Amino acid sequence: MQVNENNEFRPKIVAFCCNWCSYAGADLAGNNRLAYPADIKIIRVPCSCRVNPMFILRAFQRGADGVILCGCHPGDCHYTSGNYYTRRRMAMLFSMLNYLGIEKERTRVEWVSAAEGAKFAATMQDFAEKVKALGPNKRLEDLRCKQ
Amino acid sequence: MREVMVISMMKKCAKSNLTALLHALSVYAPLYLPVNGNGKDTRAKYTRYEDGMVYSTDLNTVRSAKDFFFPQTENLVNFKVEGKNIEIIDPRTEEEDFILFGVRACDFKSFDVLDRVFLSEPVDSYYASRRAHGIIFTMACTRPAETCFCTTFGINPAEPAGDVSCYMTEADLYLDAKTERGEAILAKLEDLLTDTDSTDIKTVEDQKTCIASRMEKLPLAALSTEKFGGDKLDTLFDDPRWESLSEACLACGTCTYVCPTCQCYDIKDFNTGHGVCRFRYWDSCMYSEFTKMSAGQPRLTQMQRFRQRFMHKLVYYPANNDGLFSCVGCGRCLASCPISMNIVKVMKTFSEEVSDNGSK
Amino acid sequence: MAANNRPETLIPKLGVVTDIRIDTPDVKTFRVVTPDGKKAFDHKPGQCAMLSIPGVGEAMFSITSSPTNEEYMEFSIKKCGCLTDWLHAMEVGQQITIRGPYGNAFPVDTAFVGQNLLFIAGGIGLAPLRSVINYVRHYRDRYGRVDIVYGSRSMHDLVDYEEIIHEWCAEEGIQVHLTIDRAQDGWDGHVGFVPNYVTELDFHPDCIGVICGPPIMIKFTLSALEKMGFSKDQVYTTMEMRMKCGIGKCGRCNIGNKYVCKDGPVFRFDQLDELPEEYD
Amino acid sequence: MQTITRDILLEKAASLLASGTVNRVLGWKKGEFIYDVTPAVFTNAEDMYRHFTFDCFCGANFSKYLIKETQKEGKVLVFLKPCDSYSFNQLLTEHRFDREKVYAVGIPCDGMMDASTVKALAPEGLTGAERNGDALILHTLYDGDVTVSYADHLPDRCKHCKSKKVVAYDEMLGENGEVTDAGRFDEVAALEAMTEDERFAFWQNELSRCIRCNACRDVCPACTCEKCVFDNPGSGVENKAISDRFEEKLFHVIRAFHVAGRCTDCGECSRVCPQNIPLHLLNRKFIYDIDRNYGDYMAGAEEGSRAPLVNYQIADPEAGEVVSGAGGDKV
Repeated sequence: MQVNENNEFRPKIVAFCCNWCSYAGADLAGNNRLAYPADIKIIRVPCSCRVNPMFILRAFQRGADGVILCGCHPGDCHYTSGNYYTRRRMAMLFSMLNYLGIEKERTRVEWVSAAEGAKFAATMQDFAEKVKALGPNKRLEDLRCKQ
Repeated sequence: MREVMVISMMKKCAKSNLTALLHALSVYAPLYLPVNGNGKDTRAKYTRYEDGMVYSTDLNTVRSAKDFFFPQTENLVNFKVEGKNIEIIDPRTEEEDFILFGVRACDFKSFDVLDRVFLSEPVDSYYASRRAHGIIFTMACTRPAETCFCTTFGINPAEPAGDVSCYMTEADLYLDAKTERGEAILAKLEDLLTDTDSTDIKTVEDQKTCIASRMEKLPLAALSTEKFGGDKLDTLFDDPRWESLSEACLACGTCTYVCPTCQCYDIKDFNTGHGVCRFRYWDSCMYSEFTKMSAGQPRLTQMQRFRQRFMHKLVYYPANNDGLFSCVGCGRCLASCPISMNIVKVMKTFSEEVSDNGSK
Repeated sequence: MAANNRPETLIPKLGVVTDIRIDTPDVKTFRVVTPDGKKAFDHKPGQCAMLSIPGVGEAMFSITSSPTNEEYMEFSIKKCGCLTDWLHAMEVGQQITIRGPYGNAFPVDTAFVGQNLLFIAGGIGLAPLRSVINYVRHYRDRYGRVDIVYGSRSMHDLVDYEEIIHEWCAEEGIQVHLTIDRAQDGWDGHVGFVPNYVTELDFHPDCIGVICGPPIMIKFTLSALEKMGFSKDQVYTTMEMRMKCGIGKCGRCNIGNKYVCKDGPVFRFDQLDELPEEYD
Repeated sequence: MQTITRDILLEKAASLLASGTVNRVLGWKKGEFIYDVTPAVFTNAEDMYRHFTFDCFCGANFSKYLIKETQKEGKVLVFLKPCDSYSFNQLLTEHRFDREKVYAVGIPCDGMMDASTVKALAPEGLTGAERNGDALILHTLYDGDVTVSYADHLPDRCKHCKSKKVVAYDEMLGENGEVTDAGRFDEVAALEAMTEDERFAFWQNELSRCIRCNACRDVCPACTCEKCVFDNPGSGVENKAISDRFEEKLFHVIRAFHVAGRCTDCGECSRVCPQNIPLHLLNRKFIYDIDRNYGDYMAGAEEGSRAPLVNYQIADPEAGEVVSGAGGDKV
């Protein structure tokens, strides 16, 4: 979590983006000068399927307030079926996190194609706002990592 | 560690006043005492006292009292790293007095076992500092369990020692100061305590007698240390029975972590993103990585690791510490091992003459 | 600050690497002093120190320089794990942390005095012996004849080759016997494994033996010496075990009732016989 | 229904040993007290007559031991309770041991007591116990004999038994049962009905007791990796210690996720936990979610089935749309 000059909470958000669609979508958003919150840190992965649950939990542990995973639309996976597995895995993981009392709005899976620069920006904007409304993540952080 | 006073000036507190007494103690210094859990596990655990809490009369806590002197994780030193430069920061703050209430005789004896490790030269100052600030109220065990075998190691649950030894009866709590520090703290509780007379002394003596007779009747009362000790290396180390004893061992660390006398630890660095903290934490000789190093792994089988744990408690430790065993008979490992293999079974097995075609 | 004034042995001191010498393709020797240019602490030959890089780890290394060197300490370190990889990647000027000295030492002021000495080392096993050898050279008149047998895989794997050739070999009363495992261009010395070479050299058991090297080499060298009439109580070695605290408490290097970090690492072979046979 | 007794099992084992069908028997060895039975390998009938035991405290699941046992010479006899047989199948599905080296004898089960459950009934001094139908008579040191209902005091995994049917065996002793599913998701549903804050408080209270002894992992028949990520110094999570607020949760979430779809709900994790953490509630949550969203699936019910998390359907619900039963959430 970070705080700006006005003492306003600015969420730290990690976005895992698949190389073939969503990362290109983010690129397009940039090229089109579409604004999305600067607190979103993009991590490029070869496929959304590359993201294992440990990545998500480690991000939270190290101070992320929200984690979003973006991949190709179902059916469009560069590796044919990676995102179908992602869909099941993340659905299960996020449901488990919610079961442990972690707010649902802190986690999200979104399909963003390389052509959807606008969707990328809008999704990030929306996600950041939802996370901001929740306030800082206190339930999954590692206290040692606090500044 | 501290001088034991010879003269005893026992005090008494009506049990109806126990809450007030605990409150007064908690005002004097942070007070930790066994309290029953409120979740899925209702067994007692040491908890920092807050008003409204009820002292648990459970025989023993799930985790031992060693946590207070040798916690499971502890920050040793912090570093700030910048370029080629390192800054070393001691993270400790001034330790304050604290009170441990309701420690059983076995756990109290475990402090002695740990002291001989941590307070021998070079002294572990983290441990030493907490040890010096811990004020210990022990509690005699009126209802020892079937898993208790402290008497095997010469511990008397009716004389639990500490700064103040406590005896609880139906109506009263008797407090017997055993050290100057115990005297001092009882003096501060004057309003809540009354003096004892010969009837009281008899009540306590009767309780002690009762405890002694109960101990004699316990199923493990006859357990003997005869076959063990610092000079028994040759007879025990190569015994083939280690194989069958350890065959079902899962290599988890439960026995080690619930044990009041296990003291092995590991040191590791954690990068917090803005510095490095070097912390130590309990480790277990039951784990396969315990002795693993880049040059190889000296203990390759679970049998070797299993043997190490019991040899250490029953042979190696006594060899270095005037015959004192590194077990206090608290029975925690008997209650918690997933496969119910424990020091009692090990001791009994080796106390039998070799039978069963030499291997079982 | 510390809650009491007692120095805490688990909290290290700062050290600075002031020189890095490449000995072999996988061994480098690091010179370490405190930030104000002094020696971090005094030690005896055979003792060890804990070196660490915060965030990477901490490990025990034998101090390879002689105690008679009052300016700095040296550590010859073979690259074989996470921390040593990091150490090998260091540049001069890097700060590290250091604590020690740990362990016992070779009995250079007692049992060794007036005796002939035979040092036998294999590979990086020379590291702990170098400290003793240079100590003995410094106080040359206290000891009798000195023989050094040192072998490695190849001539490029001989640690401290320059010092051996230019200083040790040149010194009177010191016989240096070098060997490498397999013949190699440019090497006109002995070829063969250390234990066999020791057998060939046929030492008279009128001296104290000190062996350090890989476990298998130690095993065969010891039996070679025994065949020549050496008894186990006149042969020493230094042991390697995983260590974390260095002060005999964390339990890792416990073998029998000994802690290698505190009661060792130097043992006589007759003392090792009294320990359980867990390690070769 | 024929009651399986120690004698029946002994006789079976003795005859299989005598005929040379097997050369070892994986069985329960009696301990000091009634509840502390230890898994053991017997090589002759004589040893078995002396040390083998079978009663209502023989809850340990033997399937995982087969990985180690089948690496030895000869065939091993194993007794499989319904629970164990699911793990047995699941391990076969994952090619963890050689089926040819095992002779499996199925035995019916109507719930097994375990040490911590029975000790909770008589915390101070339990010297013995006997079962007579539904009556469990506990002999205690200070309170005489205490009689309780066996069925009412079973551990959670047995109270809400998933199945009484042995699904893998070479030979069945007694009568095989049926799949029961006695409300095993009730407790999960109750948690789901809480608010996020309540759920967090519940798990915080439970998981903060964890001492990272790894018993749950080491006993788990689905945890059979050669090298666990939590033992790998290079993983960044090798940490045998609890540390502050999240490390133990990370361990349990990752472990539950790793066995999701492969967990046979044998409940060994909760049985062995020295801190009595209800770990099976994590595994059952995954099973419940999988059932609701991807169709009923019981790991180990049949050998060779494909686990749901290594499978997919094009029509699977999106992550934000799954049925997770979170009824008590903020609206």
